[in-house]
Amino acid sequence: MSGPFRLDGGAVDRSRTLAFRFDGRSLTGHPGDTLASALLANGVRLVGRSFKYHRPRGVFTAGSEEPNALVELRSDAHREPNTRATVTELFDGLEAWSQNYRGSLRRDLLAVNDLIAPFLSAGFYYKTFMWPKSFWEKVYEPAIRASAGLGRLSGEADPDSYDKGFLHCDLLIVGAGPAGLAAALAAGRGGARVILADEDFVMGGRLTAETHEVNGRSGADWAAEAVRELASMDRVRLLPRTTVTGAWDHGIYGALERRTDHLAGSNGKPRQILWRIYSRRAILAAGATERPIAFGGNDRPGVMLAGAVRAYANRFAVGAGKRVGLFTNNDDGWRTAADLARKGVSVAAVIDVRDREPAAEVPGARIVTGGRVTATRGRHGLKGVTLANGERLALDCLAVSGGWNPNVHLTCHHGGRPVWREEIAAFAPGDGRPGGMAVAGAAGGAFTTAAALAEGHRAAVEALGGLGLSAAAGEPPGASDEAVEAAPFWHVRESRGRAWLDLQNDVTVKDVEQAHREGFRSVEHLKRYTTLGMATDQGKTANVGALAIMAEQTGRSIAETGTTMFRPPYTPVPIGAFAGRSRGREFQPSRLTPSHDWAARRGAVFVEAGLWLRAQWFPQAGETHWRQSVDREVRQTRGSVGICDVTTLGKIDIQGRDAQEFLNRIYSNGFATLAVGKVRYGLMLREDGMAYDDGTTARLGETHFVMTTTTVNAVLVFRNMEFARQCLWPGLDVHLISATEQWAQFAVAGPNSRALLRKVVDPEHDISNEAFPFMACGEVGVCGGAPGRLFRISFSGELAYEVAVPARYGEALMEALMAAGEEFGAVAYGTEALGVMRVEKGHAAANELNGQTTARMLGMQRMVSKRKDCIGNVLSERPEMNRGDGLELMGFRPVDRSEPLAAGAHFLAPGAEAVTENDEGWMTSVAWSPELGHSIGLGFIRNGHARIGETVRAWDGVRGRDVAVEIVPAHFLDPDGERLRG
Amino acid sequence: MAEFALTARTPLDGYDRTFGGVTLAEAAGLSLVSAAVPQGGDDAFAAALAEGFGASRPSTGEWVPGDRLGARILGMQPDQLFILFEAPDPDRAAEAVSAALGPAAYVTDQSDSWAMLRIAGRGVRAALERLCMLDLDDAAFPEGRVARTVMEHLAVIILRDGADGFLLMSPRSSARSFLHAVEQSVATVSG
Amino acid sequence: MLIDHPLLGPRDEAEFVILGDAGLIDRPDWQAEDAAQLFHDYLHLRDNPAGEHRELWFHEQGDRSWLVVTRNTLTHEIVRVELARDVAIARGRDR
Amino acid sequence: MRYSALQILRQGLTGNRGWKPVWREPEPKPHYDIVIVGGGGHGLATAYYLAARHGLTNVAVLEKGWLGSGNVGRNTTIVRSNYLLPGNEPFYELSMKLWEGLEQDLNYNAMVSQRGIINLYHSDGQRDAAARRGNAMILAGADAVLLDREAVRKKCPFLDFDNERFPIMGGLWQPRGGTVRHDAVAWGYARGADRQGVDLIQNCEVTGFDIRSGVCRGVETARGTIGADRVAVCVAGSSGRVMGYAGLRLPIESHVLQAFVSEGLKPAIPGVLTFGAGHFYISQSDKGGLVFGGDIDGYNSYAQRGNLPALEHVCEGGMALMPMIGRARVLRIWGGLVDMSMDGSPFIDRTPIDGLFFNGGWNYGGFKATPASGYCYAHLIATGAPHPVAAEMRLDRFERGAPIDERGAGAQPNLH
Repeated sequence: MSGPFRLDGGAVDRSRTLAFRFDGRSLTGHPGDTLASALLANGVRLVGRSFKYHRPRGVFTAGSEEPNALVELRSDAHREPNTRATVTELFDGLEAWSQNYRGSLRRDLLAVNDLIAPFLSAGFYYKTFMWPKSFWEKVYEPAIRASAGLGRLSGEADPDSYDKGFLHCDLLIVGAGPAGLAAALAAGRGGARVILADEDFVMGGRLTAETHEVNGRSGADWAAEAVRELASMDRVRLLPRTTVTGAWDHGIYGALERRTDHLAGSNGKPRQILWRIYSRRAILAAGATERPIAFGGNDRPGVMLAGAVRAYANRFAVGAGKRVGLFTNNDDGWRTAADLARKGVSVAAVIDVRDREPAAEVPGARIVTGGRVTATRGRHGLKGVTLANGERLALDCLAVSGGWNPNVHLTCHHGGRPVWREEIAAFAPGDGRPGGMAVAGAAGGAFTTAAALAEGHRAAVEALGGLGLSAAAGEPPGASDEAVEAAPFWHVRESRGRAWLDLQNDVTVKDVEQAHREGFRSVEHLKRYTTLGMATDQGKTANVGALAIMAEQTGRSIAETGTTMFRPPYTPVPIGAFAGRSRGREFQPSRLTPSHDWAARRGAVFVEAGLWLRAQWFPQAGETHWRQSVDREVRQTRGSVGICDVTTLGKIDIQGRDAQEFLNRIYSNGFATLAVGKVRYGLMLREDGMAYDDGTTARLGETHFVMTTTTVNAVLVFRNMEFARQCLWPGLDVHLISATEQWAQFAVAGPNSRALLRKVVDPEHDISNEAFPFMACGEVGVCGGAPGRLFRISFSGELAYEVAVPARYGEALMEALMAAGEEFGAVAYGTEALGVMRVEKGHAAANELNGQTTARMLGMQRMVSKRKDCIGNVLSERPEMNRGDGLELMGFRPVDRSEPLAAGAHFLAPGAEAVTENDEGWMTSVAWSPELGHSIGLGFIRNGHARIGETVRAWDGVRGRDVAVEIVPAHFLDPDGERLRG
Repeated sequence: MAEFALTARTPLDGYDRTFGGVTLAEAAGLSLVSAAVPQGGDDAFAAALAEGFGASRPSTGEWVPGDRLGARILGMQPDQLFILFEAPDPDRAAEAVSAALGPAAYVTDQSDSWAMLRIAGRGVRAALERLCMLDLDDAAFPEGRVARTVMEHLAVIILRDGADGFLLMSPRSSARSFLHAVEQSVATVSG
Repeated sequence: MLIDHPLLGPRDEAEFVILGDAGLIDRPDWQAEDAAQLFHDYLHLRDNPAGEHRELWFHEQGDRSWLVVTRNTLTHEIVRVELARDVAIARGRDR
Repeated sequence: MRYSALQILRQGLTGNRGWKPVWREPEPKPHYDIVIVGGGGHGLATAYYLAARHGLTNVAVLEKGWLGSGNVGRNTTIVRSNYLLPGNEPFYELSMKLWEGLEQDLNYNAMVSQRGIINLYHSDGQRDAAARRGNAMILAGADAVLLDREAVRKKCPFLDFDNERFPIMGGLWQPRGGTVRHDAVAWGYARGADRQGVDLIQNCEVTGFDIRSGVCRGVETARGTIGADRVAVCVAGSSGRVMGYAGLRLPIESHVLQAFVSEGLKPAIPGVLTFGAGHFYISQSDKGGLVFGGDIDGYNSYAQRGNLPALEHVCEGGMALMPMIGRARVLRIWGGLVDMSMDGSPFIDRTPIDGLFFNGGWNYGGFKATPASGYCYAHLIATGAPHPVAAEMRLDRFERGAPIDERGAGAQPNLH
């Protein structure tokens, strides 16, 4: 027997003993225990401290609604704060620590807050800490923050993994109590695809905790048998340890399955799985949650919910006390007394607020009808209670029942509001529930086992009927209708001392009264002002009582007072579970170029470009700084020849009788005259007239074009062209398909590029300047017949080509090009050298084409044709976008050539004060030009072309620099482009 | 004989591995060519498809076998189909389809755009339910169905070609991320 | 959300990209007298009803169809899904 | 009743029975000089500044629900002035300065907590953009510091610097940025306005305008017609719906923005952090909850709730950036109704209808703007002229071709 409070019977496996530690103390329990039941079995009553007043607290419930018994579970990086002991399955070696105290749990220094509680009432912090002004930041707030929160994060990366999954079913059943099991049996026997999920590790719901009979046998046995039958059906999926946390649109539910939380370790498997369940119908059979009664000192360890005390006795074979009292307003509460008595636990007293005959025989118990508990005593645990009639009773546990609240939460996730039902004195599901959702059993306010079984069965039959499927007919399982009569009773007015509503956040009846006094009377104001229901339990045991008290205060009914919104998740879900595998390197896929492995072997340094990894530069022996590598790559390319993998550029294959007309409308410049075998540079505008992408399009045949886009915009351009094709001009015969992945493409640039390519392109193709001039393109054979494409285009400003082969040949072609280029000292160059060369040529790239710039700003106004319809040309005419003094893309060089430039600097006139009014533009891109031997930059500046030769300041306050620069044209080398035509 | 020769490399380097009851293997040696149907050319296309591949045109979301070159015709978009087949000369796959369909279709070679992975065996669906949003139940996604969808942020074409067999295609550049995702799912559910 | 694709049946929202108001199909005539005003209104003054809204979704991770989805913005209920190409043709768009 | 430590002491000793209501619950009068439609943060701030700065107190604020039930009660509480464009930055810097004096101004502690905000950058391009932005901030009188990777590591050692997909290169830090207790802002402004005689009328939905010959003379409400010389609308996500009553179409769409709060945890995160390679930002509240969010769902919605893909996307960003939060649990998820504009920037302007003013288009950034929005809106309503720092926030800017497009995303609300 593990622990002095362990009883006979129950569903724990006494044949095995599990060792665990709480606050360092070694204890034992059995399989089938939760951490809470094992602690109670060992007589551990003080398990934590409350949030605000640091009051001693003990286990209060036996479920996920627990406000008090929160622990830090496991150690080091596995530490899991705020974990409910009441739903934590015991495993061998479990370690847990109590939370939220300074010093020790028993001697918590912050318990001083409780002594000054009168000055910490609702909203006190809004009314002070304001003087002197500076003290808030320096003194008050740090003090408040220091006491924030309950448990502690480990501060280390979560060492466990999480997974996601997708399930489809005809019928999702939430909750495997009597209603859920009856529904699942009916649907399963009818052959439907069923998913039955329950947050507990044992299915059966209250049947596991009660002594009711179903079909003439114990409820627990019947449930176990039902689960066995369901497990044998291949269209039925059982998900124990799975909480359906949210109802999303169109029958989609989120469910969290705890896969390894009941084990000592996850040994490499996902700890939890977040299931996205696509259901055609759903039945909410989530049961109900018991609510307490508020009375003086009702927060002491030992004061528990009556249903929980019953569950601990019946299911876990644990007596929550040696001398137990019961305080109830309903018949159900009496069952606790009866069950405990049957288990041999001494029931000292039953106090029923109702003035009526006892609802059950409780041998040896003092029966007080029309009674009230007004106060409790006991520092770290209950020692006794005082009644309104002055009577003092010695008790170590007081079981309290204020009635039951249906678990309506999921019915409200689409904005539905629960409705108050007087006859059950509780909120029940109202309208506006998620489509396809039915409610059965206690979740709908049907509190008896018989009603739950019948409703579950009927709900399944109706749900399947609605889908044109048949559920098994026949009768639902039978059970007797137990008495559940209740008289609404919320708090004991005669209470002495504070009466708690929200145990975790320390919200008392007085706080609600004060909120009312100060005008915070709507339920949302009440919640936000007092923090009622905002703790980790979301006020599952607190809210309704508080609403009732607010209703008393305002003189309105509870129905008129209303209730707050229930939002997902039903119970809290780890952030890691929502993220699944997407973390670290798996956060986003990596796209690799065909020459990636080759570049890696060459020791290339890679850089992210969208999802792509691109070679940034290729360090060589002896190069200690990236600039050395980049300068060499640029010099070698401009001096001889360089090779760069440009596969990442978007490529779109465009075909159709109207492909050319289509392109003419997509690009702002004319494409109506592009000849077969030619390439043209094109600029794209958004419909608002702003430039957003550029690239080249080659005409391979009468009806066949290949477009390139920038790397970052490839997907967006394709999407927009599909929109134009399907929605704007559906009559055009044009077809699109991405060819980005199909072709490995390499830029071969520099004076020796033609000579190099002559060794690679098959000899039957004449690539002389005459036969294959600038902006020519064509299909060629490569390295002895491999299919290839050759484009005479240049980003570097040199004589240059781009050559493409099917991606499977990409790595081989890179090697071939390098080998062929050996005699010319060919270099591979990366994105940095590419960037340097494009800045030297004044080509716009992402920093200039940032979505905020017009063709005019880029100096491309001549590329916006006014003689045709194309996306964006009408709105590009808007006046503010065509001001004479607008921003223009210019080049900049430091007056003192030794000064480096920095992108992001703003332009100011010499001597001008550094204020927004004097801002004349900004530097977009900079580079160090090996050919010029100094820094150069591109940038937008007001009225730039008229100011060539003028000196301004590149002011970079955020980096403490201020450099005099000269405005020059935006191309630093070969302004007339002789090189690329050579 | 040219001075340099190009050797081909497949996206998954011939990957082939078995986990418990599930086999993962790169599907190599297949060519893939897209065929777009010119506006107003549906009848001509149907005729050409019957003539060239002995297949009737599948509707979007379905695939049908042809009677030569092991061809499978995939209905990918309302006006675009994929032809998956064993090309006599992989370097001339698009030409082969052009030859077969003539002017009835605009063709584009897609063979190198996709990494192709065949996944088969008991437990295949247990593995795929960790990746795939689609309902792969026999009734909902029987043999003969094909779909483009997304798995772990990656575009994937999934084609069912057996009771326990699927062909997965994902873009070549992210093939390693894709393989990693599938491997992880299979490993998690097997053993 | 699930979008009941007219060709493919229900598919998860995650496969789609939304553009917005289906009014974007009705692109004005660039040569109209008041083209500037028409294009301004077309692009910037879109329907934004609290209720049924016709909107454009692109099945990017699917069959690449643009769809016109009629969806209630108060409840997210989807009452109709059409191929945008059919809608565009019905609204007189051609070449 | 003036709030002070002494007051708390006095009340505490007498059982906290002496506290007075923070605002009256008046019946609407038949006519006001100014009627403000919308009792959210911006509406209440506008009423407060009309009274406090312009001496206009014959003012009513009409709220269809409870005061502060708009986005002021449903946001991630971040305040910052780290904008790029001259049409925005001076406005947000004014807002920041008003935040800094708020407690004294209102005699209400809204817990303005300037623990700083860091926008991380992950590429050279993002660094250049951060520098450009930082410089723009300093030019406008704000504070900005460009941090390198090591400086970020020193402040936030828990970020993923080892197994990262998009390496953290550094961040743009605004030390004066931070968070504010959002509900208290609404309550503080409400109390301040009420104390100066402004009528705050709850559960009073506006159902139409009284417009005669192009002049707005009042509003129709659930509680009858209320006359007004000037009607000022600021209803955020309901802008389209409400201005529709006046027959006006707006360059605004209503979208849902989800936000999240975790269970209470001991302090783990300094200030506010924003991921530059994914949609994720986070701070920690004075109660210990991790408050975080990301991108909007993307579709038009008035439902005030979103869906799983957007939620999972945000958490993926969080785990990529700071894997230590994996075991922290999401406690509450809510959806804010946000008024996304065509360029991601707001409007504070008159309308073509005389006497009818409009304030909206705050996208997901309205909370930080609350003080300046109220201040500038009050200025416009009282003087008839736009406040200099809000002079660009005009409804006609798209016709003129002068959008204020911080992201360069164009006329596409769900991309801003």
